[in-house]
Amino acid sequence: MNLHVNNISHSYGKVDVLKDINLNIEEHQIVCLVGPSGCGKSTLLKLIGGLEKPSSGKVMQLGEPPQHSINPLTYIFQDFALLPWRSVYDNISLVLEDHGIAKNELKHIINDVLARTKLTEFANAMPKQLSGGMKQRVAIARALSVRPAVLLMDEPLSALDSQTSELLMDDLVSLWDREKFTACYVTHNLNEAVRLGHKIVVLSRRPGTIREVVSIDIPLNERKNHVQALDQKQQYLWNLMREEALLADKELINAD
Amino acid sequence: MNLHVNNISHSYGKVDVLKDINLNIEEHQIVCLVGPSGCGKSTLLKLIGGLEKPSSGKVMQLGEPPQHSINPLTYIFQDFALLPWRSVYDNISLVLEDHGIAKNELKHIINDVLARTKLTEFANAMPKQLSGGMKQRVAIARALSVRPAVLLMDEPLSALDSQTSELLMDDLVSLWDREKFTACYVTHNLNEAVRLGHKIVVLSRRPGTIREVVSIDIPLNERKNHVQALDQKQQYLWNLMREEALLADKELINAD
Amino acid sequence: MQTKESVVSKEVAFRGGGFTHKPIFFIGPLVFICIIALLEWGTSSGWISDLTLPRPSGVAQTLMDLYHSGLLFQHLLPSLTRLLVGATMGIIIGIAVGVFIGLFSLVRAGLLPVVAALFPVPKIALLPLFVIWFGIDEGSKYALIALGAFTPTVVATYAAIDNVDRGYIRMGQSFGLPWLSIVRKIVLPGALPGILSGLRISLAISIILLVAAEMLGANYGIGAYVLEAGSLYDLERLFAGVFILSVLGVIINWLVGIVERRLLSWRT
Amino acid sequence: MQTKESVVSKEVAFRGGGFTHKPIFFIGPLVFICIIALLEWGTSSGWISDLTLPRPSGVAQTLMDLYHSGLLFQHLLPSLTRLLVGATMGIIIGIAVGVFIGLFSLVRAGLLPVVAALFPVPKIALLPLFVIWFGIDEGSKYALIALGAFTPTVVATYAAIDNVDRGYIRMGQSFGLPWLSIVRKIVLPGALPGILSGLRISLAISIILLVAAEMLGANYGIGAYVLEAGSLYDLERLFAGVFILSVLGVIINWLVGIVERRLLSWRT
Amino acid sequence: AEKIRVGALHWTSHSASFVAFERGYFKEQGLEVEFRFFKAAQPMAVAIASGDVDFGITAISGGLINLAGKGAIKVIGGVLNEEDGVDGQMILASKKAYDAGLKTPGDLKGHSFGITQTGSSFHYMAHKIAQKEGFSEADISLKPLQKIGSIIGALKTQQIDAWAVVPHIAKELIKNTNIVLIGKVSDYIPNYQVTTVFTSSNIAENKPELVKSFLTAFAKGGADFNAALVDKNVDEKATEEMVKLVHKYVYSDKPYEKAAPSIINGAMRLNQGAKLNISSVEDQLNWFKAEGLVKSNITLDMLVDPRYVETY
Ligand SMILES: Nc1ncnc2c1ncn2[C@@H]1O[C@H](COP(=O)(O)OP(=O)(O)OP(=O)(O)O)[C@@H](O)[C@H]1O
Ligand SMILES: Nc1ncnc2c1ncn2[C@@H]1O[C@H](COP(=O)(O)OP(=O)(O)OP(=O)(O)O)[C@@H](O)[C@H]1O
Ligand SMILES: [Mg+2]
Ligand SMILES: [Mg+2]
Repeated sequence: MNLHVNNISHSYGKVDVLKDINLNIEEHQIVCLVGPSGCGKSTLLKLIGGLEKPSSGKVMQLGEPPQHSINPLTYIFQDFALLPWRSVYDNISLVLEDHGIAKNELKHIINDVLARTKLTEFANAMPKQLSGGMKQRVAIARALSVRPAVLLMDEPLSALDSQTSELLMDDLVSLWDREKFTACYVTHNLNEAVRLGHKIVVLSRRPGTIREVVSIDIPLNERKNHVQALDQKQQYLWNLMREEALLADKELINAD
Repeated sequence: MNLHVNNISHSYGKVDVLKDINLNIEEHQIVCLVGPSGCGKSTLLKLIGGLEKPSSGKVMQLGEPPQHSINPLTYIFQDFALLPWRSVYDNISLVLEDHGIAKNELKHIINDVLARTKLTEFANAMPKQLSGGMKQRVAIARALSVRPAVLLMDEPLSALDSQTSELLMDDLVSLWDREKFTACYVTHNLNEAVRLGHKIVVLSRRPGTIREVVSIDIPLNERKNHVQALDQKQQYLWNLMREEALLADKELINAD
Repeated sequence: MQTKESVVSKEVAFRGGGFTHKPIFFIGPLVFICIIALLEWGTSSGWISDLTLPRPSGVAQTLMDLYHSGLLFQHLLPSLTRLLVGATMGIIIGIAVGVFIGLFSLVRAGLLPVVAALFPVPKIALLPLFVIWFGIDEGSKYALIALGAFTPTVVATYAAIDNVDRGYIRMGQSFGLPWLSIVRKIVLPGALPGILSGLRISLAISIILLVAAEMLGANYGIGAYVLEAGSLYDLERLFAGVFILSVLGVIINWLVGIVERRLLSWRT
Repeated sequence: MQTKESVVSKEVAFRGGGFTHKPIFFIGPLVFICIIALLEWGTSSGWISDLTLPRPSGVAQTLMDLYHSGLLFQHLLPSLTRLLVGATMGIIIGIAVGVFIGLFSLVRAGLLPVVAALFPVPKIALLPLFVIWFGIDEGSKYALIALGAFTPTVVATYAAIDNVDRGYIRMGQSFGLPWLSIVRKIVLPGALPGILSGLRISLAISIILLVAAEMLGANYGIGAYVLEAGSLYDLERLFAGVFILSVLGVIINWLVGIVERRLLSWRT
Repeated sequence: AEKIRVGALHWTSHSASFVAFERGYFKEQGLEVEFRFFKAAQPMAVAIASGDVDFGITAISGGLINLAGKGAIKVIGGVLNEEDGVDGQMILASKKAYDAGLKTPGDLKGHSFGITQTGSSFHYMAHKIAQKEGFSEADISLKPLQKIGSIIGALKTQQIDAWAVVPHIAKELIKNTNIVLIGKVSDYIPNYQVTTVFTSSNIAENKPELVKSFLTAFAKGGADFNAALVDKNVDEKATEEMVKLVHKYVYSDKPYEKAAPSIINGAMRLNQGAKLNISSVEDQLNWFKAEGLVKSNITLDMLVDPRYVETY
């Protein structure tokens, strides 16, 4: 299943946030969205995931989502969004309970995703007992449990310290290696973008428009060995964005 | 003025946080502290700044702080710690008001630091109107206003998105180029550490001990041109820490 | 971009929204109007006995009469004075005690249990004592209202101080600010939002206690008016009085809102 | 490491600390003991007139007598029943209404002004009406206490729902959870802490209203006991009754604390 | 002139003070009187104890006796007395209870009876009725409702079965078809000393001259009132004048035409010369003690200062 963002513009009240966005998210690819803060990255992701209605334009699914997919478009949030009153196991079961899945089957699915994210021994831990990295791993496990066709990730690593996010990035790469998931990945970290993205979409300042789409052809699991090439891409992206980031940073936020 | 951390150990109740730390912070140098999360970096910085009393050992000032220094040991916090009910100008004046500085002199000092941090036009803005990067810039201006002998920075960039922190890192480098300040800089970001540190102190997991001190001799303003060398240092540091970071991340936090 | 014809293309379904509130302005007044119309119809048709509820138009008439006879202000003025003096005293002392409890461990350990024990004490039960302690004149009325406003103010104040971000205080200390400056410039302004929202409760309680206070030898005052109406079982006057108190409460709440917006404009 | 002799070496001065609280357990009881000792001395030496305050030992004696004569439970039982029934009714209805106000814009627009208008209405003023509406037996007592507990519960509940992290709700929606599941599994558990802390206030108010409720045709009950003592100007009994109410308040607060720790163990 | 504060209720039974004030009898005695009005009698006793008021008039209540027991106040004279031949307090029943068999006070057994508070005069009356009719007080279910208004509401809505009250209220109530008169209090408590005049112990002991002047003027006012409205041995014009005088203080919110009958109906004899039926007082005191409402160590001496008026 591909996703196609078809000429989308969006505004909140009088604030134009996105303008004329056209974008393809192809199967088995990770598309990274980068852009200065406030340019509408999160908004675009919400529009793609159906959490927000676009002011104009459409987001289309091309092709049927796989039969076994419980929730084709699945989010992973920056702040993990784990319910603090549910254990790791129950946080995952939360998103499966309403789909009429048999008890046994449910247990099987959960134990499977816990194993795949190396969380088995933490099944009964409460979120407050986990470090940030572990919490994000649970959020990833939860997202995997509904067998998504496309993962929508909104800065999933930015709340973690850089050592932990380094570890998780490796996890994501090896996960993609095994499962070849499709994803739209919002980040403000160009390093993450060049390490995880097959396609990197650079947005301009608000109202966000697509400035450039940069493709990286090096396979994900080989990127560690191409430091130099990635660094160049990153430098290129940074030069594209530098001016806008500076301006975005100096903007006064209207009190309203 | 040098600082000398003399055989410090510290514990909170029954939790041993730091053990036998000996460390020199020399004038005009930036010392970076890195280590897995929870290893006691912030605690060590608090001990150095006199905000916490060590369980054993001492922190010594060697030599008098410069005459004109209003607050020799000055902090810059991760969360900026700007009072939301005071404007940018008043946030700076806050830390000067109690030192019997004449009105005119005060105004002069504040306008001077605002100019040095390129904040002059934001003097009357309220913190909520500023982006994260601007807020941290105000915090830096405030720290500079008291003419510190040593800047103590606790992850000053980690709350910012990476584009903004990139910009601020450049600012810090050019600031050090001009003023050659002394600093102790806590970070969890190895990239920051190799770009800003003359000396990088690697701490072990809790109870934190010094594992290794890595020196980088490339002048700060030339580091951009030595990507390869820095990358090697960073890789070296990462290998030192990887195992510990992994363990620290998987640790269950005790509920108490 | 074009899609191959064989591929099924479907728009992504919307599943967000909800769980936020847009104000619907006309509904509130409408509900009041409906209730009043229903009561009017019920009481005039005899479907609601006049022992049960007064006729709204009768209440309105009573209010008009009160206004035209000048009695309204004769009742309102002493009540407002009592409210103002009593609540001000209670709130000022309450804030002072709350600040001390918030700042000093020793005071907290000593006074918090006393405040906790005072909280559930019904102030009406103490009425006879108040006469002995403060006399039958305004003194005992002020004292009763003040005591009522005192305990919630203390609790709100020390909780607000506890909630001041410790990061700000550490910042102040890291710049070597003297203790008093930290309290004046960081702790108190930081506690202000909590104190003000505690004020809403303190003032609501003050209004409620106004009636109890005016049980004690008051000839004028909305509370006395309501009590008299109650003891004469004059429902129209009773509801007129209750209406005035209710409006008073809404107005005071609104005033606190204005003060909040003024003093706390720095909040998001 | 060694320092050259010519260099001045000085320890970094400590400037942190303070603004936190360590519990000092013995102070609380000490303050109570001091107050009581002072009163005992003052009243027995005549320095405090026995019109002003009772002698603490007399109050203790009265409490002992109450206990030994079995009257304590004769008074306590009906009061506890009234409290239980009234507060339970008020709280349950209050939570229900609060949840509706929290979830539906229309209900909010319609009912919030009504609740805001009800809040400052002094419940004692309505006593005569309650007699007519609910009779002089237990009905009117339950109703009065229920009404008193109702309004603060509503306010606490809808505020708690408003404060549920919208991120959790968005998460639920992003997984396509049905509306009812989001309410049941996300909104309500998330609002629980706020609802429970609102309960503390509702229950304190219930205790206060117990006295008002027992003004009406109650022969037994702590409130009736206190009122009788007041009208007889029997300070020892008055303070004995107030003491019981105060202890009741502290116990209820403590019970809510236990429930909180149980249900909200997931909080830090 | 000496300034004194006199506590009063807007009730006909306080007319002696009003007359003495309006007709200048207090002035004659060198007293400058300021009235302090109360909504209920009980706080008046407390106000005298606290020194806010110098003289007051109220029924003998548990609160009054306890305050006297603490040495704060003293009864110095009588005011209102149940007397044969004059309408006294009346016993009322709700129609519902009446129809169900409550025809006389003797049928009160098993019925509810409204009182303001435990230890109020209403409570005492209920007890005396039960005593005389030969059943236990516990057989009447007393309903403390705090306020006269609440009792009236409860009686009107048939929620209590019976009540006893002063004539002017009783006469108003029996106009209502669902309230019935079933007896008189004076049949059960002959020469009941209903209300008394009292002052603080301090004044009673240290300012006998002041007490004497007050009582002289007060008695003179009472005599005028009795002559005009109880004995009715003055001309119509004088009666009307008296009613108008009283109307300034009682039912002042009603027009004169409506108020006059209530005032006339409510007139009960005020004790001549403020004399005090000490045996009735003693009976009441003993009852309070027996009920455990007041401390058992309170004696009649602590309650009454008999030096100032004739007692019987
Ligand atoms: N619900 C909303 N109502 C009104 N304005 C909104 C809303 N959500 C976002 N905005 C505004 O839309 C703009 C884009 O927001 P968005 O969160 O999409 O930016 P972003 O690119 O994700 O920024 P960041 O990097 O800070 O996460 C911002 O100016 C924001 O203030
Ligand atoms: N005031 C305190 N009381 C008790 N324990 C504390 C206190 N402050 C810190 N700790 C504990 O001491 C340990 C070290 O804390 P510290 O904040 O110094 O770590 P850190 O290295 O700065 O970690 P991070 O990278 O997460 O900021 C942690 O286990 C923490 O829980
Ligand atoms: Mg975003
Ligand atoms: Mg830290």
